[in-house]
Amino acid sequence: MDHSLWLEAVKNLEGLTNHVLPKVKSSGEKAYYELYTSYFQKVTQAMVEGKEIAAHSTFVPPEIFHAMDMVPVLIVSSSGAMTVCTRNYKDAMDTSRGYGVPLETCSAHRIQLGHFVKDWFPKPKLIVHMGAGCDAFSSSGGVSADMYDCPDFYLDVPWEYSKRGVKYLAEEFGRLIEFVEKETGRKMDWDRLKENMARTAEMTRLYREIAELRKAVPSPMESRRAWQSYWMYWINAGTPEGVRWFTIVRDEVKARVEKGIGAIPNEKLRLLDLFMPPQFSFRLQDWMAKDYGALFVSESIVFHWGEEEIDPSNPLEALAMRYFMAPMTRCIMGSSKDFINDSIKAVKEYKVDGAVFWAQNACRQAGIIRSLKDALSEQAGIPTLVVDCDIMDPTFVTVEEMQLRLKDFIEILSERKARRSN
Amino acid sequence: MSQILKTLTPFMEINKEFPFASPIKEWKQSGGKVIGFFGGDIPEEILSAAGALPVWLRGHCSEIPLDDANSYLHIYTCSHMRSILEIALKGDYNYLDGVMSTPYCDGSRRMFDVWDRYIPIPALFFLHTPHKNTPEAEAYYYENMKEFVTSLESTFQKKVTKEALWDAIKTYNQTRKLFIQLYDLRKKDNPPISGAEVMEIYDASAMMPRKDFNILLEKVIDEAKTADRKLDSGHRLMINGTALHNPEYVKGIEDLGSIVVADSLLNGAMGFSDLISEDENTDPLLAITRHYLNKFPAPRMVPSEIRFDKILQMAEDFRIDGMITGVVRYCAPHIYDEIRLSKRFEARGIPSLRLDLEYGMAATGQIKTRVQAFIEMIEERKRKG
Amino acid sequence: MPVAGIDIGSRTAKAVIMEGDKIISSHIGETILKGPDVGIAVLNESLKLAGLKLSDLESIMPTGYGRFQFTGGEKHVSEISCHARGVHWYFPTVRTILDIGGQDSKAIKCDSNGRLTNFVLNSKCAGGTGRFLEVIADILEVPIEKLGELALSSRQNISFSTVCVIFAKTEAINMLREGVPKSDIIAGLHDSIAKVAASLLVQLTVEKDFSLTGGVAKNSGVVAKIKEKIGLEPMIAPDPQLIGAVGAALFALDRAKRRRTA
Amino acid sequence: MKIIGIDIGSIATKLVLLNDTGVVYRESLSISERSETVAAKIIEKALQANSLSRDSIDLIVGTSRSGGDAPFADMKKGLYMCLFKGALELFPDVKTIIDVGAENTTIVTLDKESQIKDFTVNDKCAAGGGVFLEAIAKAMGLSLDEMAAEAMKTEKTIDIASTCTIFAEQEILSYAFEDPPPPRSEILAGLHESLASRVVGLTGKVGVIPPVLLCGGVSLNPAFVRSFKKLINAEVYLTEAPQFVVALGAAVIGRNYILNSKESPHAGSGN
Repeated sequence: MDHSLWLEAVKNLEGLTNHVLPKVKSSGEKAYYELYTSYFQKVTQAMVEGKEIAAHSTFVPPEIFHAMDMVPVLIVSSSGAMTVCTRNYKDAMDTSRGYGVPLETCSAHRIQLGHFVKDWFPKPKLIVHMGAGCDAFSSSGGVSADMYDCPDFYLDVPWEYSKRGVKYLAEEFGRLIEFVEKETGRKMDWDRLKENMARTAEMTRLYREIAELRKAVPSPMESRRAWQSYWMYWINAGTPEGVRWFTIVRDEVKARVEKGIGAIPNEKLRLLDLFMPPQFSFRLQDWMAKDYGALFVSESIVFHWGEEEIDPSNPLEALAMRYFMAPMTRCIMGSSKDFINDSIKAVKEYKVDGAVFWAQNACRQAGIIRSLKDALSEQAGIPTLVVDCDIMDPTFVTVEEMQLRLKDFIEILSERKARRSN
Repeated sequence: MSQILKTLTPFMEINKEFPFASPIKEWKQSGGKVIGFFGGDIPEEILSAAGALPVWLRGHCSEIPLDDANSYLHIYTCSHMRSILEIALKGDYNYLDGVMSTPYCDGSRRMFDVWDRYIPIPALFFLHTPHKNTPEAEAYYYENMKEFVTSLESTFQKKVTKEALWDAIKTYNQTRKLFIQLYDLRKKDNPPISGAEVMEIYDASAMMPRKDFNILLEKVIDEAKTADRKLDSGHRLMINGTALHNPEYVKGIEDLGSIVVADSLLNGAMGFSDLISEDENTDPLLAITRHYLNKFPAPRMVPSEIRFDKILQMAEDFRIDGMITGVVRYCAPHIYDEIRLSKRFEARGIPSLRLDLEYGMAATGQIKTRVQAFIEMIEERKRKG
Repeated sequence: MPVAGIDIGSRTAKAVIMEGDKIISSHIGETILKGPDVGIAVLNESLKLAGLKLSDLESIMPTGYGRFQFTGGEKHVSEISCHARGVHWYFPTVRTILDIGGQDSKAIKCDSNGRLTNFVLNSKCAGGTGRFLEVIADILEVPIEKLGELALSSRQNISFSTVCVIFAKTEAINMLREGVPKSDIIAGLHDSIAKVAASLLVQLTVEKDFSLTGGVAKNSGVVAKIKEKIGLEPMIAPDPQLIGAVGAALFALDRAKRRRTA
Repeated sequence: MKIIGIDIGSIATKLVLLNDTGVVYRESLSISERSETVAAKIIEKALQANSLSRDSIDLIVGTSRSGGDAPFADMKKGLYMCLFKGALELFPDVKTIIDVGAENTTIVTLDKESQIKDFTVNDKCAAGGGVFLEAIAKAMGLSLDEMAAEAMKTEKTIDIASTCTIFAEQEILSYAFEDPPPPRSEILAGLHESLASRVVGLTGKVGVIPPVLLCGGVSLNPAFVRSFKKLINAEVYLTEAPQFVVALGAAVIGRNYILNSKESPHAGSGN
């Protein structure tokens, strides 16, 4: 195993954190750097100490591994983060191409497989993946398990929310726990799982509270904070760190709302983010806010929860319910109706001027663009910009190319808004 | 190659009439309902028991411009789905009384949404399917099946009886048994039927009542058995990958000195290799549920080993010299499946080739070059023993 | 008696006439939309050069894109096998071949007899072919044969996203607009072609004696980059574009020999 | 009043000079250099041709499609705005504007009040502009004009299915090796039709509202226009200098700005 890349990435991340921390004033930003770095430090520590690591795809609940005293690590996002920290995009993607992964699949998964081909990824005790998100998510975990020749568990998820679906998914979580018990000889500590789920319920409550607070004009939250919250939720679900993060962000946002101040000084346009923006940089969003006062005030796929509550006393069902209520799974899984209705509702509740859909290279979720765009135009009266981009490859469409599209859109929205206010 | 089998003519005639072939026309004229489906693993037995004619939707057997479809389904959706949508947008699927799908793959799921929103269709049905064959999955799937039957019954105002279900099961099992017979003939040293011809049979099967189809298929088998037709086998290949329907694609491969003797296609061996239990003391719907859960799995099903073992077993039974996987661009399930499967073939000393395709393609120049070199490579390996 | 190998590619057609173990003459001609007759046209040219008539040939082996339409020849062989065979004739120790053609890039493995044992081709979408160079040479208004030289004078590393010729073209235009020197753009382009090639090679095992073929092998810039990426010095035949036709001629010799002994 | 509008396209840079009576001068330059250099050259050329000095120009309005900066301009505007204003200047009742440029096709639809209703541009992975024809012309050793002329010789077209330029090129090459190969004119007619069909397909994303203005450099190509008219199913306006519509729009925005600021010195929206 060659862990040098992982170690280098974590070192770079620590360096960045040390460099940034003294400069940032916002407590949210501070907490983000600390928690994000400590997540990877924990994995590094586990590697060094030989603690058992559970590699899992996004949406597989880390609460289970925490309750069984294992160190969870996300597969796709961690590979991606390590690549961002070392800027080895090309190397990771070329490696996976050399392995036979064609270009017609999403770069996040190509990078993930590149890390596994090169043995960069920490060797886990087991891999847990699930069919949430897309077919690449469903399949790439199996390829990774093949490469590392390690036991894997596929967690089956129903396509859409239903009572029957909740029951089935809860049973699947039960099977997952049996699998982990069998592979590791550990026993599930059910009390600990319940405690974890109580924290998850608390995190969810805070998450929803923040979503409510964000309806204020001017908007109290930076768009990068929204994405940070989303990642923090899935990295730290069920942990005290997770509760800490959401408390800090809630307090920050609430204070701003009470004082009537916005996250940016001169808010001019309120935008709705419809899909995952490129994950290698938030330069774009910062630039839009700074130069044009254009701010994403809500994100359909990460800030709209379903209505059902999570009951920690029945942890398996709680995990299933959380899965169905969580914003990303709610949008991407199931028919496009939730995605569309959430977005229409958001336009009204968050007083949105325009929407942006990030059409990720090779992402078949782009199949929803037409329906979403038409619905937002007909039922919410706002235009949608479709930006061609790539989730992880900064060279596919450059930041400058995206800026050009966004600039044109901002110009149209500004004219529209000026005309309406006249 | 020797004269084409005479009994194939009716199938080829039907295929020429795609997408509104005369058996469908006649069915409609006699007042029958027609339900189109896409995606995969559709329990046609239920649709048939509800009195409807199930039609497996596909695109044309040629690469056509997909400009209308592109404006509804982004180009990152595979051209298989966009080809079907193009036909629907042109109105050539207007004869359908309903459309059905499952959460089969990203493409089919988003296509169902587009169909729901933009294509005028009297009824839409969606059956939720699990990815596993655990007892819990079976229970979940069974309840979904029941729900699906109820929605069918209320839409068409017709009860789906046990008798009708058993009848449909027997009819569809008959097809499976016939295909098994046909494939047994392909195990011979000089198979009497080519892969391209088998593709014609599959294509036609999607557009006609199953009972009629069985009669015609039986005739093909009789002729294939008795006609003393021995195709010069060359090298024995298996085809795999995204559902493909163009016989010209298979013919292009075979014309280069090979014969396709087996497949692991969704619109091929995946559909007939396993029979539904005909034990009439049980619940027919449960029998159907179990069948679709446990049959030859598509790449979406886990654990993948079940599928890989089945394919490797076929490779052995049919004495395969090489495997060709056609992957339509952006078809994620097969992209990842091929990566794992080809490594397993390699381990057994069977070479494999991946072809990047667009739906509808015949074997074009570049494909031919790859296939010919692949066959030459097989030849070398054989020569050396 | 002399034999001929004809490699009818999508962009150019090449003919080679061989007798015994020697090349007597060869000719390269343009193919674009000229149709199946182009094979016979280049053959006639090379016959003229050799002072021979069609009837003097004992065997003609067609290969390449247009092989299916060529009549009057042997049962055709794929250009991939012909490449392996042709390279083996020049360099018998070579076991790994990288061919960068107009439309395809291929990595090929052969045995000690020059017989094909394995191969990988680029996916259609991947670019990294000769066409890639042509399109960019055109934008930069640099003659294609000057590309290599210019690239070697580059001072900074530029990275191209190699996915597609068309995208690379846009990228190149934008770079020009930003004032990036042409030499750097070309070097970046060569680098990306070498990367695609290297990613093909890693799918096979590279052995020390390896050869580079195809028109691109004449480009010193690409050769340098490939050397850098693979860490091996490629063996390059005197006219790398002719390799396929040479291989075809060797197959023609085999067929003729087999007939004589039969 | 003298206004210059400049459109820095992906390949060519276009300039329009506007005075009180209307367009007095147009210029186009195709050189691959820094945007500033190209702009400086084209402005210089325009000034010389009209015997004007830089000071006599009231305003230079620029738009750039490649995202480059436009330090030469007094005012910068986006592509959609310029296209929209330029088209309205030519045809006040236009409701759909389709600009087929070298790299991209841009479509803008207007509402009843003649304001921008919706807009779209082709997907990255589908060549939607003149470059598609150019690349193939190059590969075939023909000029664009020759290729169009040959396509016009026939009414029959052969389907070219590929949206990707490179795939289309291979598709065309493969026809040459068909036995017998189809007439070259039909292949070429099919090629033009394929671009037209893609452009018309793109209108499906915004919905065509007649009348339609077809502009951009590619609309000078008769074979393309023929196919476009056949497929669009709406009344089509053509204009004599279609590649200058965006530059014209830039100039019009400048003119309106000056007129507005004369009336009310505080108007600054550029409209």
